[in-house]
Amino acid sequence: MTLTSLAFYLFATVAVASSFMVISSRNPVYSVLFLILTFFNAAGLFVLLGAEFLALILVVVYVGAVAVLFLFVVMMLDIDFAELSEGFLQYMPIGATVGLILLLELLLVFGASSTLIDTKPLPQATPDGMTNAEALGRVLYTDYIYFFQAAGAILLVAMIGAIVLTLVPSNNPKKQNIAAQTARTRDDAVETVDVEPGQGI
Amino acid sequence: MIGLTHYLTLAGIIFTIGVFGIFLNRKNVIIILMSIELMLLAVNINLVAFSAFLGDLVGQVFALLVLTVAAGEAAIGLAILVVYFRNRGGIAVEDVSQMKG
Amino acid sequence: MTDWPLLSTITFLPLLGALFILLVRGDEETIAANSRAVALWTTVVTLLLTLFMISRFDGSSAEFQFVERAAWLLPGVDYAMGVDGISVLFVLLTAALMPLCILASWHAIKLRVREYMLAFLVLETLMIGVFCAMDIVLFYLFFEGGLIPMFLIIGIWGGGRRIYASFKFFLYTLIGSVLMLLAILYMYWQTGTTFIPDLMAHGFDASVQTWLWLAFFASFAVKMPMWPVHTWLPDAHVEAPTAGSVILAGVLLKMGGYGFLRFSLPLFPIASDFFAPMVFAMSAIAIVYTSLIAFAQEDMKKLIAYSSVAHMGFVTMGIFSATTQGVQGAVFQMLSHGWISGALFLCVGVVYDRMHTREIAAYGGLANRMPIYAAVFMLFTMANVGLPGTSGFVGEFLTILGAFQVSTWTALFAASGVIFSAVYGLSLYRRVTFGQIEHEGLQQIADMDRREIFIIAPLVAATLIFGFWPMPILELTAPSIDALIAAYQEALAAHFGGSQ
Amino acid sequence: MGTYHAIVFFPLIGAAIAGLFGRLIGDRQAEYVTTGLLILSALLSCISLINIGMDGGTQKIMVLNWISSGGLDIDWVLRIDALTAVMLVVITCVSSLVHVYSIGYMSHDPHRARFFAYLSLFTFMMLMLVTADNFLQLFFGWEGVGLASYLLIGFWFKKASANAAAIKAFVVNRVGDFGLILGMAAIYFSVGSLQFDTVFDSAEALAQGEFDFLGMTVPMLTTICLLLFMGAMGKSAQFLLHTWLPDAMEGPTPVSALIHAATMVTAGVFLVARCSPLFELSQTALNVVIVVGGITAFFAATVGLVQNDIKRVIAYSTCSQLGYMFVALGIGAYQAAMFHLFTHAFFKALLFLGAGSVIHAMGDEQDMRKMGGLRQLIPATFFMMLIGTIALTGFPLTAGYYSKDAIIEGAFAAQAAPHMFGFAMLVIAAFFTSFYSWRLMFMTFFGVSRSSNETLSHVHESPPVMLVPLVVLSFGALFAGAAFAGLFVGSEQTAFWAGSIFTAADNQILIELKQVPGWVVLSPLVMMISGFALAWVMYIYRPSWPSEIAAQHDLIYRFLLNKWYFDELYDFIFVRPAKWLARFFWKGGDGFVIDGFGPDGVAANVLRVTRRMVGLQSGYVYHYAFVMLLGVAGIVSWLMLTGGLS
Amino acid sequence: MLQNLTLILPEMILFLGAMGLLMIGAFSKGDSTRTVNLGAIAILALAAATAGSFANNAQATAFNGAFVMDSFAALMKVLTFVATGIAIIMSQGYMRLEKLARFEYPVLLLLAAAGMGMMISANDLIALYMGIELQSLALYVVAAINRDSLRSTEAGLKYFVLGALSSGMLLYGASLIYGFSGSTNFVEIAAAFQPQDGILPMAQVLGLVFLLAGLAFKISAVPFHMWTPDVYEGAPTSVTAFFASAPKLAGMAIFLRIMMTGFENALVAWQQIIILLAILSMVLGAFAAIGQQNIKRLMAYSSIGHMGFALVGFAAASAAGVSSVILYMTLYVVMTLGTFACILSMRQDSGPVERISDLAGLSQTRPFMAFCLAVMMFSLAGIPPMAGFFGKLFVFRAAIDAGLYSLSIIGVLASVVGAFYYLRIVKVMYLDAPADEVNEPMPRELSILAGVMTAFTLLFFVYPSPLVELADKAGAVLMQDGMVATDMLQEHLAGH
Repeated sequence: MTLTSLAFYLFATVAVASSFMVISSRNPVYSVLFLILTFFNAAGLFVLLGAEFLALILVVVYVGAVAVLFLFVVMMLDIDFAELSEGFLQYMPIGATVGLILLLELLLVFGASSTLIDTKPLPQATPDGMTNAEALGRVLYTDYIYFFQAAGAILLVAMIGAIVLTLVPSNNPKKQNIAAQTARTRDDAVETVDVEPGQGI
Repeated sequence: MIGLTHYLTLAGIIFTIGVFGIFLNRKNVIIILMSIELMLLAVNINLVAFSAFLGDLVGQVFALLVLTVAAGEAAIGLAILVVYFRNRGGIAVEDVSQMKG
Repeated sequence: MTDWPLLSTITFLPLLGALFILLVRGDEETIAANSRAVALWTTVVTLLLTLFMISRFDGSSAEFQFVERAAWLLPGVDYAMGVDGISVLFVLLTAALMPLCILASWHAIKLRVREYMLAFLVLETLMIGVFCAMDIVLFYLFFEGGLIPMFLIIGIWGGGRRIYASFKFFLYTLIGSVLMLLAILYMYWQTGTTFIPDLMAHGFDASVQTWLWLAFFASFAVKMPMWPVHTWLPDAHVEAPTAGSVILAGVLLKMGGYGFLRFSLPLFPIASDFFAPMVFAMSAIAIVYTSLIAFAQEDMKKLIAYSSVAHMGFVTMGIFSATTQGVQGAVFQMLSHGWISGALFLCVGVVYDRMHTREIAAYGGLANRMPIYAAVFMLFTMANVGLPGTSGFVGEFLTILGAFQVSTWTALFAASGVIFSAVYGLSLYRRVTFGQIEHEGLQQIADMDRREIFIIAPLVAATLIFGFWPMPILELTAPSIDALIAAYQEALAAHFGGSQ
Repeated sequence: MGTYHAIVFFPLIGAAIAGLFGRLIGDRQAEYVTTGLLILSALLSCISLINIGMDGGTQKIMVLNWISSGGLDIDWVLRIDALTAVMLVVITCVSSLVHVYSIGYMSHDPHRARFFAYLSLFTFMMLMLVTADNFLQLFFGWEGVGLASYLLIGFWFKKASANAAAIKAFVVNRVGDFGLILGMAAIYFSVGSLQFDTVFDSAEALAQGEFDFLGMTVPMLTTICLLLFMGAMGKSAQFLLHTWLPDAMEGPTPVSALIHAATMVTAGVFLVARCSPLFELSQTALNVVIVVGGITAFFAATVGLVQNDIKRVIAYSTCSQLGYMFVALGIGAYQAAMFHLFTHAFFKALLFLGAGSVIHAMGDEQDMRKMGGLRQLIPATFFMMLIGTIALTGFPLTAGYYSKDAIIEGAFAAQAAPHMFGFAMLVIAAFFTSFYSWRLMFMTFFGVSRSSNETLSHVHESPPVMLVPLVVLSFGALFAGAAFAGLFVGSEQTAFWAGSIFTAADNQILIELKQVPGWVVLSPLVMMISGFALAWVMYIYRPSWPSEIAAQHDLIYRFLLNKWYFDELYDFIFVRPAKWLARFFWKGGDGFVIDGFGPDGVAANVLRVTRRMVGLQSGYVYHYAFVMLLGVAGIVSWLMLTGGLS
Repeated sequence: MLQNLTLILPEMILFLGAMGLLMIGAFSKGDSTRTVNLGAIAILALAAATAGSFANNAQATAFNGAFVMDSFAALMKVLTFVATGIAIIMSQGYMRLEKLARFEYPVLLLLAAAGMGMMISANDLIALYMGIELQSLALYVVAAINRDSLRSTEAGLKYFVLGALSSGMLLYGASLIYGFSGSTNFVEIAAAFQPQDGILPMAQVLGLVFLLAGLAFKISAVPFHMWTPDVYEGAPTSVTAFFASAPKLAGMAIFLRIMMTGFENALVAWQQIIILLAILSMVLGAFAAIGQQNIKRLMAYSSIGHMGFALVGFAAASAAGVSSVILYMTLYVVMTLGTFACILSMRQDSGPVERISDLAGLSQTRPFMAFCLAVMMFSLAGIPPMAGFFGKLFVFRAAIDAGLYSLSIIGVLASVVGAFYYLRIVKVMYLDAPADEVNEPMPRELSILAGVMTAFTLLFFVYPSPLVELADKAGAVLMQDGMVATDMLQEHLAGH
């Protein structure tokens, strides 16, 4: 067993185990943490596959942003940790059966089909003399500019959407009016009144 | 020797776990969102593995875009979840059933 | 022949009238009055145009006449109109019954008059279109389009169970016709055309004919209606307003028979021949079975409706006997049943308008107070029974004659209908008009007024004139029917000759 | 030319005037118009009979083309030959007398115009029947008289029993028509025409032919004849289809005289006589005719023995006499049948009208048990009735004697088994005839009155307008036999009928019947006398006997009184099952099976499926996701299992 | 590069327009919703016109074959953009009355429209995915746009969760296709996806199934339809109107394109699936709608059923089939928008009403609206001479031509069952006594729209040929694209 294999099995086992924990932990906070763990392991696998840039992005974007966002929300929503309901156990067998059948079918097919690619000599995805990031960058801004821009549009939609849904405009925003403030004179602010004794204003 | 099949199998397992997470989960919706992330991760593993074994960068580009979109999707999903929580006061999956029939 | 598209004019004139009604403004009373007037005049003008068309119709030719053809939907699916000796009379029947229906609804319909007249005018367009269409897709368009106004007529202005009846009517007939649609599409795929004369010339494969025939049969048998898919008819008839029943019995049922003649026999002769025994069996059952049921009815309209089913049994029997007498008899029977059953429904309408019940038991002794009504009702009862000298007899006899040549068993059962029709017809008449007046409400019942007599008079005339002298109709239809039978026999000969 | 048009269409014109404008012109005028037109028609008929009698031959007058469809070509044609001419005379004469009589009889009825319209309409239809040149026209008249009969029986439409009787008459007739229609269809099928001459010309060919009928191969001619005879049975109230005739007495009495004695019921006889070219060639059919006729003669006579309603007695007598006529037809003595038809018309109309007169006198009382001793009170009526009775019983030299004896002798002459059966039946019937006729006379006119004094005080002789027709008819009843025997069945018959009745070459029945043994000739006379004697003993000499005998033989008495329980039998085997079937088909067939499994059932199932489908839509996201997964898994599994994706 | 930009001009217009409007909305003082709405409509019109200008162009690709523009795409884009525009017009009044009027809504719709344009023109799995996501994200947001309503947010949540699941499936399928074909381009996929020894490579078939499931979700074909009723019901009505129209068009367009060009050689595999989806959709659509009380929910099932009918033409997998689907979708969108124009007008003083029983006696209280709705219902039921009948006529024609008899028979029978619930609405409006429920007058823009749609539906039969010809042409072009793929396959084979 080579080191690569060892690394693969390590990452793979941890990834599967932690992803299972994601869906089975009682506490959503743990789920998020296990999700992060899964991502780390996946990043490791990416490195094994020679996709360093993606591995990095996965850690930076996912763990750094998305998973933390999850964590925020979980904390913010203050959800009580419900027990597994009756329904879960009731539907577990049939759901699991169907899922496992599907998985088995997938694996069966992969086992039969992927040998074709497996046996090929391994060409480099990243051209020689170039880092993975550089290679990606070269195609991303040229051949795949269309997709890149589309991704931008999607992020724009996500932004607008998040704002539309969650931004609560305040009814009386306290804004500074600098011009008005600086243009204020003493006369505007202070009035001298002669008060007759015993009369009041 | 770790071949493509290994990666595909791994991705298949994670994908299935993600799907399981969606329909076996009764606790709260946020787990479902995480399950979706798992599914997308599985897809990414697939794509990167293919990219590697095909010697073709397209898979990685695709994976990159999936990551980007997944981030956007997560943002929208969480936003919807938050507004839903505001209305309902909870996010238990079984509560999300006002409309049926 | 002029170039003026006469048939299209006749067909779409009522639609124009309908649009005109839409434009009527004013308070409710004014709208009602004007709607009635517009509807009446539209139908009358349509009738006049139809008469003009018939006067220009060459009765000695078997060809389609006044043919119009224009590109329409797809290559081979054209807007094509034309009439031959078979269809021209149905156009006339429709055009002639419509003014009577409008008149019959003059006072009976008080609510939503505008919509009512609209529905009738639209219905007229669709009905005439069915008989004029020379393209089968166009035919289907009109054929099924007619469901909408009829659905509304039954549903809005009908009786107590109108909703059940209208749904039953609509869905029952729809389910039959959708299968026909598939058959039409198949034919189009095979031939690349839906122009009826071209299809007739095509000659479908024998095995294909079977399926196509069945699909068409599903549609027409329901429409006809044949046993055992007749159960929508009693409900529809009972609940429909009088004029609705008249049109239903007078024209809509005829579409099925017309369809058999226009499509089943000429397009699928081998299948028609193959299935003829089945049709005979169904016809025979229809005649005996529904006649018996009619006997047990307690509702006047239901009784007449069941009797219609029995009479349509004669029609199917005659058509599939594929003999000149049989087919001519069937055509004649359809036309004659058109005005006889129409008149019977009008007769029911006359008393219904006065008493608001169709229960036979609620009447009795009407002859005491309503001699004219009794006489008219007697005439149409006898015509329905098939007494010689009325038009009801000619068709019945010819169909029996035709059927006898092909199947004596069928003729036997059909002839037994002669007995049954007398039983239920006369017992209905007796229970309604004879005896003492026993119901308090009937003491002051008035005889038919001038409007009612005016409506019924043309039907009386038609019944008697064509009873004694059916030749105009027979002569007009003869060339087309002869051509039809000849082509049919030829196709059969070719098939059976070829297979040996 | 014009004459025949006039004969046929005058009654129609009368009917139209009286029917459509009766209320306009008044009852009295309607009566006069119709009666006048009919008398004219009758006179013309008599003239034409004389003409025909002189020159023989057949005239055809085309009126209008009626139906022509493919090979079928049918015209409205007036066909006048000797057979028609005889019928014309019978119809128009009796009808005009009945019209006249009705003026008196119906004088208190509020709907006289309608009544006369019906009467004239009936006459017209009857004339159409007898002048028909083809089966279809005959059928028109046939059904037309049925209609008129229906209208007349039900004339008093307020009376439930009259309405029931009217429907019964029409429906039972229709049973016969059922056969007639099939017969016509069979004729057209085998000959290709319905025109009499064409059909008769191919009779020989038909006799050889066979065809497939109801899955059996049957001889053509016999089948056709039997089907036609079925029609005749219905119209002429023969055994099994006779039940309507007694009930038809619910109609006004003149109607009974005209329709149910003299004319309509004889249409069946006319039909068979008209179709003699066909029947003559089918011995089987003829045998059936004999047997049915014989049974009818016997059966109706037995029932007539015990009836108490004066009109019913005569009605059963009519039925019985029709049986005689059919036996005559069956033995091939068509002329004799026509002769009896002719004479019977006179004396039976006379009896009915006389009975009407009695009823009129008794204030609408028809039960003979409430009569008696009327001889002195209404002597003229009594006298006329007496003439009718002796004519009916076949008293020598009266009309009935000639015609009836000819039939009885003819039946004996042929010697074959069916003929002998017919003979026996007729002889017994002759005895019964005599008995019930005299029973009627004795119960009505002799003895002491059994009616209330109140009724008796109103008894009065009928007005002249009613008596005159009686007188005219009684002349016929007395002398028509002697006067016409030679023409109808005697030496001049061949010339007289002039081919309008066909007899086969070997059919010499009219000659043979003169050569029967003496006891045969005497037998009717003996029967008549013994019948009279028995009636005298039972109703004059020992009036207590009838009830005693009835009590002793209760079973038989009831059997006869209830007309052999035919109505009950029919009710049991036809009417009730039909009603039951009707309801069964309606509720069970249409309601339960067709609607239940058809539209309603489908609708219910659709709703059930709908509920289940909607139930799937639970609102839970995980269910939805699961369904999606199930979809994918299902499709994948399916594709993997079906495997061969080529 | 210039050609690239020319071809994506419609999408660019939409995207840039959306950003421009976003600026206007964000920086203008006061309520700018109306301006933005009008701007959005104008931009959509411009985009539609631009797309329409490609109608007669030969097929052209951009961005290394990732983006394709042909007359099929042009037609579908025009329809989609117009439908989106109409949805915005219809939403104005409703959103204002419901206090939902926000300038972001039209912007999101514009972005969704851009996504739909990308979908329609996608010729590459990545382009397909990006288009779908751009559209879907916008749709998730607008479904939940009534953020104070539990039902709206629930709709958004359900839509999102299930949409994400479907995206996941689609992506998983796409990854497999990519991996085993070696390319994401449809044409190259077609070349690589070929039967070997008469058997299709199972791994690719597996990918196809997942991909197909994702696409079926977009057009809500059974069993991937489950979100539809709930989302239709929960989302604000004007959003539902939009959901029922434009996205269906776009989804069907990309579905057609990918199957006809990318998986042309896998016909045997996907045709069976499409047939299955068609049957299930027609049957479920027909049956499940019967019991509905909420008209929006009913329309959801109705749209499921109609997708089933469109899939019947799809299953024929012929030029006639494609053109029939195009025609069917066009007519469906017209009828649906017309129907929603009426549904949007259902208001009481207290607010919008959605129950079918609220329509009772509408023919007497609001005859025009009742008439329009009745015409739409008969048309949806497929009764001639309404336009809907012709849609059915064409799809069944295609199916019959392809020999799919059982499918056709099941289809027509389902249409009869479906006719029942459409009739029920007519019954409620025309046959029932007025309940005096709907009492607000019909807004002018809605009545104009409803009138136009009704007139189109009613009079389509008079002169159907222009639309039929357009659809025919588009269908032929798409099939030709498929042919191009076949040619490439041939070359590919020849190369080996």
